[in-house]
Amino acid sequence: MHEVAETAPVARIHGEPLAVLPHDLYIPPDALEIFLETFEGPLDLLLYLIRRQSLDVLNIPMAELTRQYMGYVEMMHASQLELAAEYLLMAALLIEIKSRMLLPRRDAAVEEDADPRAELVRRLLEYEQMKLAAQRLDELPVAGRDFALVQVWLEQAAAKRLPEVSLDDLKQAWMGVLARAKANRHHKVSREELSVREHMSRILRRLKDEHFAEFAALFDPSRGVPELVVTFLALLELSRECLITITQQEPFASIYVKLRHADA
Amino acid sequence: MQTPDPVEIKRVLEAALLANHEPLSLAELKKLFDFDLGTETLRKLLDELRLDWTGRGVELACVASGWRFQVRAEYQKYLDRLSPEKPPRYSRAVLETLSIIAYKQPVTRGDIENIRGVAVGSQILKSLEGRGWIDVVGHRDVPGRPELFATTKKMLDDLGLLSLEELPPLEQQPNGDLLATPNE
Amino acid sequence: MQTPDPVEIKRVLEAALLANHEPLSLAELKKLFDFDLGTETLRKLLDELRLDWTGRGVELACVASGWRFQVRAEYQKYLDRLSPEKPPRYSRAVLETLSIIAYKQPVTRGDIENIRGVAVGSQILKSLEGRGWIDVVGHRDVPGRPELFATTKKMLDDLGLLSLEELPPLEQQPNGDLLATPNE
Repeated sequence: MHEVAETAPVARIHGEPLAVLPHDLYIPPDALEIFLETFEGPLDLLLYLIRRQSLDVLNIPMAELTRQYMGYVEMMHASQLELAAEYLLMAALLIEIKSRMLLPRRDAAVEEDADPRAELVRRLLEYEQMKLAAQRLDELPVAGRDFALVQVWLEQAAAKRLPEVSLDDLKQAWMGVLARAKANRHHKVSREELSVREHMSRILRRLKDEHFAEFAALFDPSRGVPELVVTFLALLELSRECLITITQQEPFASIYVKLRHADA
Repeated sequence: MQTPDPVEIKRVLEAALLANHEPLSLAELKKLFDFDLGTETLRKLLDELRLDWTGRGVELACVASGWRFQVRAEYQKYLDRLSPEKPPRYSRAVLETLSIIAYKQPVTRGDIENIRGVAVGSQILKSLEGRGWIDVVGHRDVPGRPELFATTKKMLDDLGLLSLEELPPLEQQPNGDLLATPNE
Repeated sequence: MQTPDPVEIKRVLEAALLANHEPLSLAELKKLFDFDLGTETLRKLLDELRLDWTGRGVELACVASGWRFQVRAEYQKYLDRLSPEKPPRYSRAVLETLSIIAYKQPVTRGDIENIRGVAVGSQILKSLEGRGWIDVVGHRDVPGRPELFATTKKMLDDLGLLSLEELPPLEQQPNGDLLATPNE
């Protein structure tokens, strides 16, 4: 899709080459996705178009704005970006306003109130105000991030009362870890994986005491099939991570599991 | 401590505030003493204590839920060398949601979506709730009885603010063509 | 801080020690500065700082693993009047370490450091071990034979869980729309 040579058309819409980019659209096609991801929605995109060209928010040239907006929407469509319904809804609204402005006005007296752009302008200004407020808010120093809090050692209280940890604390901490590790995109911890991890620890604990165990003895059939499967997966994972060795002297002989380092 | 000696009271206040991560309210600080320390005296002593600490790496600050010691921003850069990891910044989606709740509270999710012009993922609200920065303060009496969100004292504390009035004032993008701000 | 001014160095030391609950070693304290602070100078400044704090509710103490500020025993009785409703909290470092062990067990200290991107103080692992929440379940068969940590039954008990499966699952993109992702 993005394999566009220097001389090729700038984009293709429904397979047809698009020779001319929408007016004032200086975005290289490869950067389009990144560019569009920087917008928080149609209002944000409209504000960008208006502010970049110093258009008057209170007297928006609807034809021009609609044309530019539609240019972006078509580009998104052409690049098969997932186009949120909000963008299409806004396109419909812009076209509606534009067409209403083309209609002859019968009553000059209500002209002020009847400006079809009024509601859009109100929304744009309100959103812009909140967008700026969010930027100011982000500039405020945050406790724990931009400045540390003070907590000196308190002997008895620390011994008397241990810190409490909630499940949510644990989850938030883990999410913080992932965010920093930038592994968030692909990282999943499912229930199945957790129960495998739990069994891995259980088997290691047991082998630590007994040094080795018979393969079959690590399974507890009374706890049902899922438990057997999870135990088996845990053994495979332990073996893959080189934590245990699984040995069998000859076919059909007993299989033994022992800790990897017990060899030493 | 039969005869309340102001110097000794300040020592106790200082020790208590240094030992606590969370801000301590005036009511909590009074509990430190087995005699009745008047609010006026307490305020006066806290102000003195704040002055005692000027010009140091740590300052005594007054935030929404009370008083706390915190590292002065200029000294944080040294401390960052010890633990370089920092909590991540919030995305624009989260920040915009937070500011709409902060400035327009109480608001429903629908109100937020109207202003932002896009859907608001429940993840966003959950993460702000999980942090203790917003909570549900009621329900709007319309069909579906949607939850009304507001910001908490903890949010003000974490941003080092005394009240909502200390939030950055709302502004409109400067624009030469704009002679008047039509709304609000 | 090109020209190391002893007063300013002491301010930085004081701020760092006040902001850290756990003791800081001389090696850690040196990391606060971008110039080489000699051990002798550091010791001298810490001794001065200790003297500066005599006669107050909090004292600078030298314990096995380093230096820390602590509430003087005589002031404990005042603070005890406060403590009941304020349980202490683990630091982010401890919580993150615990969550990594919980979700990725069995893991070595090296694994935890790789995931967190910073060194994990042995204090952290000791405090979790001391509480009986984690233990060593084996050693990885690589040079150095590092210990493998896992969470214990006691940790599940204390958190009111029957098994690890009851931990909050993170099946969807955990941070999809929260952090650093511009759009929902």
